[in-house]
Amino acid sequence: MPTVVLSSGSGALHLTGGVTEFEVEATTFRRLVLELEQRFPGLGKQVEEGMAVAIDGEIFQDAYSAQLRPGSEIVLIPKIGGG
Amino acid sequence: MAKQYVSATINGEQSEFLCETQQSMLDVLRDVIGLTGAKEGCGSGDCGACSIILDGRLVCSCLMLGVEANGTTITTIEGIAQGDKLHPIQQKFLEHAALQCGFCTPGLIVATKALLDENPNPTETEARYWLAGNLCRCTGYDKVIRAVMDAAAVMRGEAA
Amino acid sequence: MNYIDSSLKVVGTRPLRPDGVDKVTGRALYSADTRAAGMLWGKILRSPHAHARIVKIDTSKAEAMAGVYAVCSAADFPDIPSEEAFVGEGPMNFRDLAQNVMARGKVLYEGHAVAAVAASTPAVADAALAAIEVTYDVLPYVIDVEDAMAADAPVLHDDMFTAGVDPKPTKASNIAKVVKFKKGDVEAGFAAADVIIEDSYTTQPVHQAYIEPHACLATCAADGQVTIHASSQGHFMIRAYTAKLLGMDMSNIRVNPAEIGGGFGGKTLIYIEPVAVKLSQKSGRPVKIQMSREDVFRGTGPTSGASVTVKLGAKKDGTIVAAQTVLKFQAGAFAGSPINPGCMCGFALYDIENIDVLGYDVVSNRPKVAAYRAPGAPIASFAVESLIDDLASKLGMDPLTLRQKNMAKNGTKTHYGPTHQNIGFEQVLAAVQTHPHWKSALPAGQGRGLACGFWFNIGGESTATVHINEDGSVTVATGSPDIGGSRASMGMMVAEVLGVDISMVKATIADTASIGFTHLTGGSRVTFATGMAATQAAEKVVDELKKRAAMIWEIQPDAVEWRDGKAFPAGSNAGGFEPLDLAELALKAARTGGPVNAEVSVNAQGAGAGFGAHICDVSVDKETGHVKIERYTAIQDVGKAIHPSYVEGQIQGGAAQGIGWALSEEYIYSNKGQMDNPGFLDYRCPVASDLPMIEAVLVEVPNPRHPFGVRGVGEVPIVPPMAAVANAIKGATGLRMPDLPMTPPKIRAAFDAAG
Amino acid sequence: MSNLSYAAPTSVDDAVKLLAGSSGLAKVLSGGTDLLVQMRSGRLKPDLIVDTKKIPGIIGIREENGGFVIGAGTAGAVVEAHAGLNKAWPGLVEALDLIGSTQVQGRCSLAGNLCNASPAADSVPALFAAGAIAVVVGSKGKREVPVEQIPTAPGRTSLAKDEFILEFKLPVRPARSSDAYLRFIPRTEMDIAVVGCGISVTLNEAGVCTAARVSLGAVAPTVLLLADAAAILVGHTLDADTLAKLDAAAQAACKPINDKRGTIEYRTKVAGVLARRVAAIAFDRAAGKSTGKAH
Repeated sequence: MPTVVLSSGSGALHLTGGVTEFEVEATTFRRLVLELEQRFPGLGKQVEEGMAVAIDGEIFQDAYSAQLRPGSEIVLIPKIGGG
Repeated sequence: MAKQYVSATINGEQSEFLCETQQSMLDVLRDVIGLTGAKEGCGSGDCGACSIILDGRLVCSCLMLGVEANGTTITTIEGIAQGDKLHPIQQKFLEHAALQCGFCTPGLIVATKALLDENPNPTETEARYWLAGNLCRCTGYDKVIRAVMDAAAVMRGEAA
Repeated sequence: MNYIDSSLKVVGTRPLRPDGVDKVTGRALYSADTRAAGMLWGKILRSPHAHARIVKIDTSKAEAMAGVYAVCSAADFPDIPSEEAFVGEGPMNFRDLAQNVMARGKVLYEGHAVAAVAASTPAVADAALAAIEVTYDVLPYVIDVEDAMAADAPVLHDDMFTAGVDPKPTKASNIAKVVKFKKGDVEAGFAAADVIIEDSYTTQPVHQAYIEPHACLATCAADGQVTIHASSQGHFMIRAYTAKLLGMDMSNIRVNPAEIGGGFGGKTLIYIEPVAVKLSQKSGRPVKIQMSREDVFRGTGPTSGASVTVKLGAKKDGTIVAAQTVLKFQAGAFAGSPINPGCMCGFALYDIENIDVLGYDVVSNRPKVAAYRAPGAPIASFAVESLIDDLASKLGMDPLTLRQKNMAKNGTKTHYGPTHQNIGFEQVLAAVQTHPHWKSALPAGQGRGLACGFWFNIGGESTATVHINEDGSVTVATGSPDIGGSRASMGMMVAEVLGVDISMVKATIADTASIGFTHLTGGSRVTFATGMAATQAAEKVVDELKKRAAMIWEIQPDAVEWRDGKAFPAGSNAGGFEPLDLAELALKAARTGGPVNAEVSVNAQGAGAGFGAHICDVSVDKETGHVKIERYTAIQDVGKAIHPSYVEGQIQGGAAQGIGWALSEEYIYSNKGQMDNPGFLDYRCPVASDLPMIEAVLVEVPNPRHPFGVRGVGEVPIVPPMAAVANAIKGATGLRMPDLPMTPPKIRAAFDAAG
Repeated sequence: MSNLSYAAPTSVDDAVKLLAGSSGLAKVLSGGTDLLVQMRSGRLKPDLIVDTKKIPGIIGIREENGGFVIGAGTAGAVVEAHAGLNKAWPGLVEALDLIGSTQVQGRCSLAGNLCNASPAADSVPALFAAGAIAVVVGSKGKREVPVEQIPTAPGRTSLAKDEFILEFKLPVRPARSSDAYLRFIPRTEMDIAVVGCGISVTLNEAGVCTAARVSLGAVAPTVLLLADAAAILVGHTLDADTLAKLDAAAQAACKPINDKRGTIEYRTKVAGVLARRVAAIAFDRAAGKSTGKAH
């Protein structure tokens, strides 16, 4: 199962009751979002609309197409722009 | 206030136009004559984007009234190339990638033309001080100065 | 397909840019360079007050003036509800954007737009603005970030309650948000440290200071369809925001991308377009709005100023075991400073076990901040890289060695979560070590500084089309405005894939009605993301060309090979046909199935992070405090340089802007809360004589997620300069200058204080 | 709406009549590099602009009775290119070379720089140090006025409404005389002086100063001519003691303000620094030891 880490600076810790790391059964990002929403209401929506995700160190602004592997490190972080 | 009649030689052609007294030469070039190569970056003589050559001298067209142009000879960026043949300065700016956004480029090229007309063999320091009135925010001036020095060498017949 | 290890013929060379001749002859059309028949001149009235309630706006006298065709104020625009979105280059609330474009109820900074007119000439428009009577109830104001955080500070928004604190506050404040990042146990880390060092820093807001002021020309037709000609970092952004702010359908707005005269992040927002459209709707005439330089300084940009503290703990051997920072960022009048990336970037360069970061997003009576190259990172890195230099002194270590000992590598887990992959920081520092500048003896009286920087880089949505024209020449169109030579890099990638000379390929920018959605030119994403779309479109074209050749030869498409711009039979079994080039295939295109084109849209992911290191030598005039940059070298991992000249140019330009940030650029306020230096005379960008040549060294550690290995390059180079210059000043004088800009009066005062 | 009139008279009489007859605000235009900025910003709303550049003699440089006469409207760049002035008055030339950009120097004039009456004008301390005389013309005829009597306050001059400057006279230069000008700015170019200093000296054969004029800009409401500081130089070579006294005298004369360009403390200190540096350059030049540019 991939491990999901909620970045301490994600601004979403209130949705998980402060839990920052958990395992989620999912092989696609879309499934992951649904699982997150079910487990922590509001988190799935926040991930979809306001957060980026780093999968094994690579940052995705939108990760629907990303495949998750068992043992993948999935970090939910604030979105990033640029100049 | 009636508009003022002005007659000047602009890029080798006799031009006649009417302008309001308070219009700057930059306003006249851009809005009356339609030569939009000179740019307004500040309107106060601090950026050089509106540079033109007036009777052989480099000036900011934003610091000159249109009516003052009467009887003068003016070169703008549009008058630097010979037809479709680029001036060596223009060619070197391209070759050295001395422009990124390109907005300050017309002013820099006109200023460089005035520099090399007066001093065909400037040192890097002389070129930097001469061009200090032309702000460029993209390039850090490195490639601009290289283009200027290379163009000078070409114009002196020293390089390809 | 991946070309990273292929032998390349076009990519990596330095051809002339396709838009170059227009730009050196003055023909290129920027936003203010177009006009329309019957055009009116729009002008915007701006608040003289830093903070005031708008009691009344009386436009009757202006409306009655001859030559005035329309007047508008907030009452003419929809009252947009609060709606958070991450659009453009950062978090955005559409209500804030609307109120920034036209003040509603209150003005929140000097320069805030309150009304606008459209008139027959600029002079009439000026007179009309002067005839608008605005009654203000002037309120107390606050400019500085620390002052704005004080309990008794004047509050800008009475519905702003600090987010990110538990429990949710009940009292409104200027602190929009608190963010925290933690890794490990920072207390334990400091307890285990042999050396602890701490300092406080301030930075001032600096403006992107693109030389082209914002301008646009809006035309509203009788059927409600709107055309906007404007320069920006994203014409789709203009369309989306204008539609939102005016309550229009996007399909009724078409935005033509003018050439853009610089942006650096500052043109990722709108300021004037909805106003021009509204004036055009009301007058029935095309309306052009051109900002003055003063308007640009007072009403747009800049990036945040900040107050920062940093604390580091290290072992005697130089291992940094604990790092802590508090960052207070000015957001300007509306929430949304780049506090998140600020919190993430400073320590992202180092492998540190215990990290604690606390950030504040704080509003005050200044213009709303906009993105500026690597938003937030330069502020954090100025503080962190200054303190690391002091730590090296304290440990008696070489500053490069200390950084190498602690540098982030592949597999380093960052304090914000992800683990670094495919990064090239190690290679960058190795390049510093072997560079002649670093190895050279320091001339007498000079100081040398080293500092490093990091930026994530981004990908995102891009569209590109590749057309094989009837004569076999090639056109590539994208939705990305060309801010610094991207037409050249798009054309080069397409030429490489097609196997043709770059002279055969011309790149253009298509308007919002003519190509698929494309996100902003910003965050150094165009060569990466739009380049990916262009590469894939070219590959689709190659596939199609092979099919056409197969049809002509009556063989299977997989029996056709494409190389050097020609179709060949793949081996002798395929048949003995003469190769067909692009011109021959184009000539037969009608008979083989019609025009050969491809359009590809991507949402590119996996933008590789960038790292850079800058070396700076300075001399300091101890009597006047004047600093001269004697030598400057900027080394950066760029992944793969498509057109090295323009990659170098990004690095040189970013370094120059950073030097300005370090030494001379700042917003100066009067005692009335008004900006005292809204022009290039006293807002001091570096001029040509202030700088030496800036040597850009390209390190190429390919990004495996891009077909050519590209990483974004435009953000990183503004991150290191402030600390590089500060560290060089320290080397030359022994003085640590913690407050930007490091102006001559500050340096002279520091000398005097040091005795 | 603006009702701005423009005239380019071709004689002094016509220009004076236009100025005298104007019912509103009349401004003399020579280079325009200050005037146009002030008009654009709305700080100045003239009703009449009298462009003096067509008046015979107002542009150009001539030698007269061993001294130089510079037309009031002569562009800075023309002065900078004049070999004779470079030799006799290098400080004045370098002061003009520091005004704004190359572009601005293509237009700006000594008269404009003086009559704009900014305490920070670069050419003005050099003109004061040179002891230049302004030839003022007006309805009552011609009068010769020492330049230090022209500016009276920021933006104000002693000229009457119908007066303008036709030309400047620079005195005959005794042997072993020279001058220098330095200003301090945060960048290397394009800034307004934080402090400016002009010094003109004459030395005897032993290198002892026999005459001096010292002037400071941007440290008081008008450019200052420092009699005390000049007196310190006269009778001395530039030894350490004299330099220290000069530094102190320059600092003592300062009555600056805090503004966006500098603080009181900083301006005062730098005034002393510049006075020492400028004196050293002027002495070297007067002694024939150096002819190069000071910046």
